[in-house]
Amino acid sequence: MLLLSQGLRREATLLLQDAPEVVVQKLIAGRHDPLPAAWLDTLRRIRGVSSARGRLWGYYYDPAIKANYTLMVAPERGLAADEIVVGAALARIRQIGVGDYLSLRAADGRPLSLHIVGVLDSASELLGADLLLLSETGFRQLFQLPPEVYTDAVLTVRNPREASTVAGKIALALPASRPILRAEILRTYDAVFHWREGMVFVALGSLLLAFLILAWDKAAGLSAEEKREIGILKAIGWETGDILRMKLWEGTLLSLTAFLVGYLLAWWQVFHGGARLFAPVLKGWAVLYPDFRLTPAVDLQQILVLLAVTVLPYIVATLIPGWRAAIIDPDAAMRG
Amino acid sequence: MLLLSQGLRREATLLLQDAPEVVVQKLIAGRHDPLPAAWLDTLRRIRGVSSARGRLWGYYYDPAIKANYTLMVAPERGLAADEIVVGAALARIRQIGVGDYLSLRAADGRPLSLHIVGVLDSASELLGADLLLLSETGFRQLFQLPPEVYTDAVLTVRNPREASTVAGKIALALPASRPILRAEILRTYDAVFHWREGMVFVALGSLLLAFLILAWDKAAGLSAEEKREIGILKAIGWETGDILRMKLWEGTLLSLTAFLVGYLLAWWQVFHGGARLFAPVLKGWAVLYPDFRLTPAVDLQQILVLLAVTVLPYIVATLIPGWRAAIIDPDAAMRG
Amino acid sequence: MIALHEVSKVFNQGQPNECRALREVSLRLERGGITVFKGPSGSGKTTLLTLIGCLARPTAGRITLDGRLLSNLPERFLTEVRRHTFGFVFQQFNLIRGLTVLDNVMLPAYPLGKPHRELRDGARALLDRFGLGAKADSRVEWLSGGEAQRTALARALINDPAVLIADEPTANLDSALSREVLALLGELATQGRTVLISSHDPLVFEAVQVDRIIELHDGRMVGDSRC
Amino acid sequence: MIALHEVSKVFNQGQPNECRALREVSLRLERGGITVFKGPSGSGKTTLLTLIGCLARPTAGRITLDGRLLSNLPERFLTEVRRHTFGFVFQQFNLIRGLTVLDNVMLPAYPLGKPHRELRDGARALLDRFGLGAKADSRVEWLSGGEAQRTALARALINDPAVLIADEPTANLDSALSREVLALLGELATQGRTVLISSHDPLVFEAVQVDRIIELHDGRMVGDSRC
Ligand SMILES: Nc1ncnc2c1ncn2[C@@H]1O[C@H](COP(=O)(O)OP(=O)(O)OP(=O)(O)O)[C@@H](O)[C@H]1O
Ligand SMILES: Nc1ncnc2c1ncn2[C@@H]1O[C@H](COP(=O)(O)OP(=O)(O)OP(=O)(O)O)[C@@H](O)[C@H]1O
Ligand SMILES: [Mg+2]
Ligand SMILES: [Mg+2]
Repeated sequence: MLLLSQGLRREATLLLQDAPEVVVQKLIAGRHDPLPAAWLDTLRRIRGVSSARGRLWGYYYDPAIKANYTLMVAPERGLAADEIVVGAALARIRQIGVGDYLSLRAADGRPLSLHIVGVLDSASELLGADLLLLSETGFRQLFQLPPEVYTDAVLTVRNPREASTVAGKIALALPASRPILRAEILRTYDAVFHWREGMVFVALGSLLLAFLILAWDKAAGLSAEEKREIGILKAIGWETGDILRMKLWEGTLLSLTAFLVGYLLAWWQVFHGGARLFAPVLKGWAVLYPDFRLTPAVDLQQILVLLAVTVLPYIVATLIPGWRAAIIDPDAAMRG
Repeated sequence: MLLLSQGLRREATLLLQDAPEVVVQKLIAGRHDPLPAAWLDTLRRIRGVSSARGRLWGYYYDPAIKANYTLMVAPERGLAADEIVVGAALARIRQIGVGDYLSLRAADGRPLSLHIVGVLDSASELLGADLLLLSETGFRQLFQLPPEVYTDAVLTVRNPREASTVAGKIALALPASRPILRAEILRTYDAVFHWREGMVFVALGSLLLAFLILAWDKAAGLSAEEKREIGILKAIGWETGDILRMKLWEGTLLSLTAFLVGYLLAWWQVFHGGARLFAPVLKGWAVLYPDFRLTPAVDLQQILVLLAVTVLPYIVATLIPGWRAAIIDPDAAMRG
Repeated sequence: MIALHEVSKVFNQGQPNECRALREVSLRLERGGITVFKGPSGSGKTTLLTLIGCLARPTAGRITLDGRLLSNLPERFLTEVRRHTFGFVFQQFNLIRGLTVLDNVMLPAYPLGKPHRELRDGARALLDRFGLGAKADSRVEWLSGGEAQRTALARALINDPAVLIADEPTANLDSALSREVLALLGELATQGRTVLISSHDPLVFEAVQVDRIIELHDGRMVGDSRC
Repeated sequence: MIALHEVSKVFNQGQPNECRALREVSLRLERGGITVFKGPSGSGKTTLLTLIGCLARPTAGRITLDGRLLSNLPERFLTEVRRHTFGFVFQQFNLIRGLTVLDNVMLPAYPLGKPHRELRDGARALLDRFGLGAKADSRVEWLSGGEAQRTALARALINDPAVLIADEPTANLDSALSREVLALLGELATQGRTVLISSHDPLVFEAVQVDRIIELHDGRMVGDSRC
């Protein structure tokens, strides 16, 4: 769970860095709807907007591997109508590479054969793994999208600090639109990719909370027995420092072991078990966008962060009461 | 958290009872899109389908109370174009009743004045609270929806057991469609209402897990001191039953207190604090569909269920090791 | 009344640190009178008393109480016997920390469901008798060694047991208090109760109240003299 | 060497259950020799020994060690003094459960960082001396009363302290073992170490090795005789 979330969070932050200042979606009955090209002109005419560009992106469900691809039109790559660039994980799972053809089923049921002209860097991040870049023509062909609509529009704003004013003007000019500011993008997970992270985040939060409660409980409940032991140790000449050192070792050993076991389990679970444990829960949106098999990505920094949030508090939690007990009079501790 | 989820879960179950056997949505680029009326004919022609009906429903964001209404067309109520029926909570918060007018802003920006001809039963459930029923004409006017599209289609199937076969046929006949079986509806939270519950469910699961870990830890870690005490009690003539009775009282008192405190906190939190604690997390989709203030609904059954899932395991968790310790030889326990 | 037939107790049987604490001890203890078990440290006095008091089961041999075989009675009945027949004073006292002296003394009587006031008065009377009246509401971890020992004695007597088993009941008491305790035990014995004590205190096994002295050595009975 | 000046100890001061365990005790203890504290149960022997051993601080009065005032030294220095000057045998032994006899004996020496092998050999030698060689690897909760007491003695001696403080070190020992322990203590005293013991055992304070007997009663010093 932690692993999963950790990866996705990093993605989101990266994503945000080069996110556009304002994204405009069209809503119909509260739902995201293709945005007519005419809107782009309306948007460009709004004072403060320096440019407006329509974007095309969506999801394609591949029954062969029971997974969803994220499709994006990448005009800057200058792809021909039947050319595509695929993510590393996608290439690996479908066992295809540059030069091969990938056959997708268009929205009218006809097969569409696409020529792979590139594979995205394998070091590219989790979310890039299931990416499929294609040309605008290809996208419209695949999804039978009329030429005058876009998925959404991205605006650049002359003065970034006026973005929210601009958003207000847009909402006024186009009542059916929903302008999303860059700051809101991270919170609207639906905006560019899955909103999966939100869920993971809550779960992560609960787990962390639970973990803290556990550590606190362990710590606060320094039993009478332990207190007595500390008193005895002090009485036979141990220093507060010696006792703390012992507790530290104890705590470190215990939590490191627990951490390693947990990490390995999680790793196995997420990457090899395909998150089978959480499957029933994930099913909810798996029907919409079936989950992708995540690529194993063990990186040192992530481990360090995980260590910091799990092992450290535990150690501190064991130390504090030990210290509290160690500084009291040996006599009091022994009798208490 | 528990409270929130508990309410929503019940809703979902109720909802499922009279859910249609198959719901068909149109997907475009992996996203829900209005469904053309022509599809209904196609659907009706599929063997095994006994009827197909287009549904219209969606969300309306009311800036006045910063909340989302769920709008549904209810043909069976025979409402006129400017007549609506509203949920109890909605009526209370907007301080309107039968005979009043509710003014909504249509998708083209013009205000639309609607006459309230009914208020849904206040005893109706959480999800009904933000409901707004209206006529088809009203709906199309409000959202500027062309007359030949629907939100989705509901089918009745001649033989419910063949629903999945029918779904297969639909996918074949309409490649851009997504048929959803009744069994899948609970899992696709997005289908009829919010998918919020999924999230809550995961969080609830984590919390429950954490709670179990805690209880288990408390239980397994029956300290040496406690074991010794039980041994002494046995040695001075207490029966296993006496010891268990004492432990039971102890456990019951402890967990009941914890439960009451927790419940009151949760109640206050969800209903009066407007779930402020979870606000940052909920924000994610609050931008899409801002959260509705939940109506305080303290019902006995819910409390009992909550009691069962929290207090009972705790008590059992304290009893088992106590029992294990109580049945061993007093001598062994006293020395160990 | 209590009879031991070739009773042995082996700890950690089969392991390298196996310890034969008792070796084929046979013994008949009559109703009434004070019997003292003496012997060097580690000779098995405590072990023998725990076996008699139904706190542990022998590895081999039979123990009968009034003709009833105890050694293979189910745990439920043993509790029954412990509660109604025996009062036990442990060598390390085994008071329950965190409770007051009074609560500790009343503890064995709680499951019997006597009226609380009556119980408390009984306990206070016992404590007064041992000179602990002033300490009744202190927590037991604050007691001095001798005070704890007397508290343990009072606890063993609260249920008015037919057999009092006291493991070195005077180890932490000064001579004056030891004599007082012995006098009290003698009184109990004359009331028909059976008193079994272990001791290495000459003051105890030279006391006039003592009826019988059994000597243990290395788990074996090596002496049995009546005074 | 150790001097007490009008030392008092009051427990639970100001509360209804206030207990004056020591009242203005003044005392000079010279280096070397065996000093026995005697007195009835609850007279304050243990309290006095804990104060001398720096395990607790007096409520009033001053305690000096070799002229250095101990009573208001910060905790850090007290630990230092405890470690290097005193060896303590507790009335209730205070062994650490779950560890073996050997580990318990070696415990006070761990923070000194001596080589482990040397330490273990020293501990084994001490245990052998007390007749506990066979029990070295048993867990302490399995020990008989006398065995535990001897283990506590061995633990107090492992760091070869200048002052040995033993609270009723023979309470759970039979006469033969008591005499042995006394002989050992006498040996230590002749080596120039100071031995302070509390006892109510006539065998102890009538022993030839004892140099001085101090009598306590109700927290007051009531007698001080040199033999
Ligand atoms: N649970 C146990 N596991 C292993 N050995 C044990 C256990 N209990 C007692 N022993 C051993 O059995 C022997 C007899 O113990 P016991 O306590 O009966 O001696 P004792 O006669 O009471 O001695 P003391 O006078 O020192 O109290 C001792 O050597 C002790 O170490
Ligand atoms: N922490 C404490 N809180 C309250 N009272 C205490 C505390 N410690 C000791 N006392 C009391 O102080 C008095 C003296 O206790 P101390 O242990 O010094 O007696 P002692 O002379 O060692 O007696 P004994 O021979 O029975 O061991 C006792 O009445 C005891 O109850
Ligand atoms: Mg014994
Ligand atoms: Mg004492």
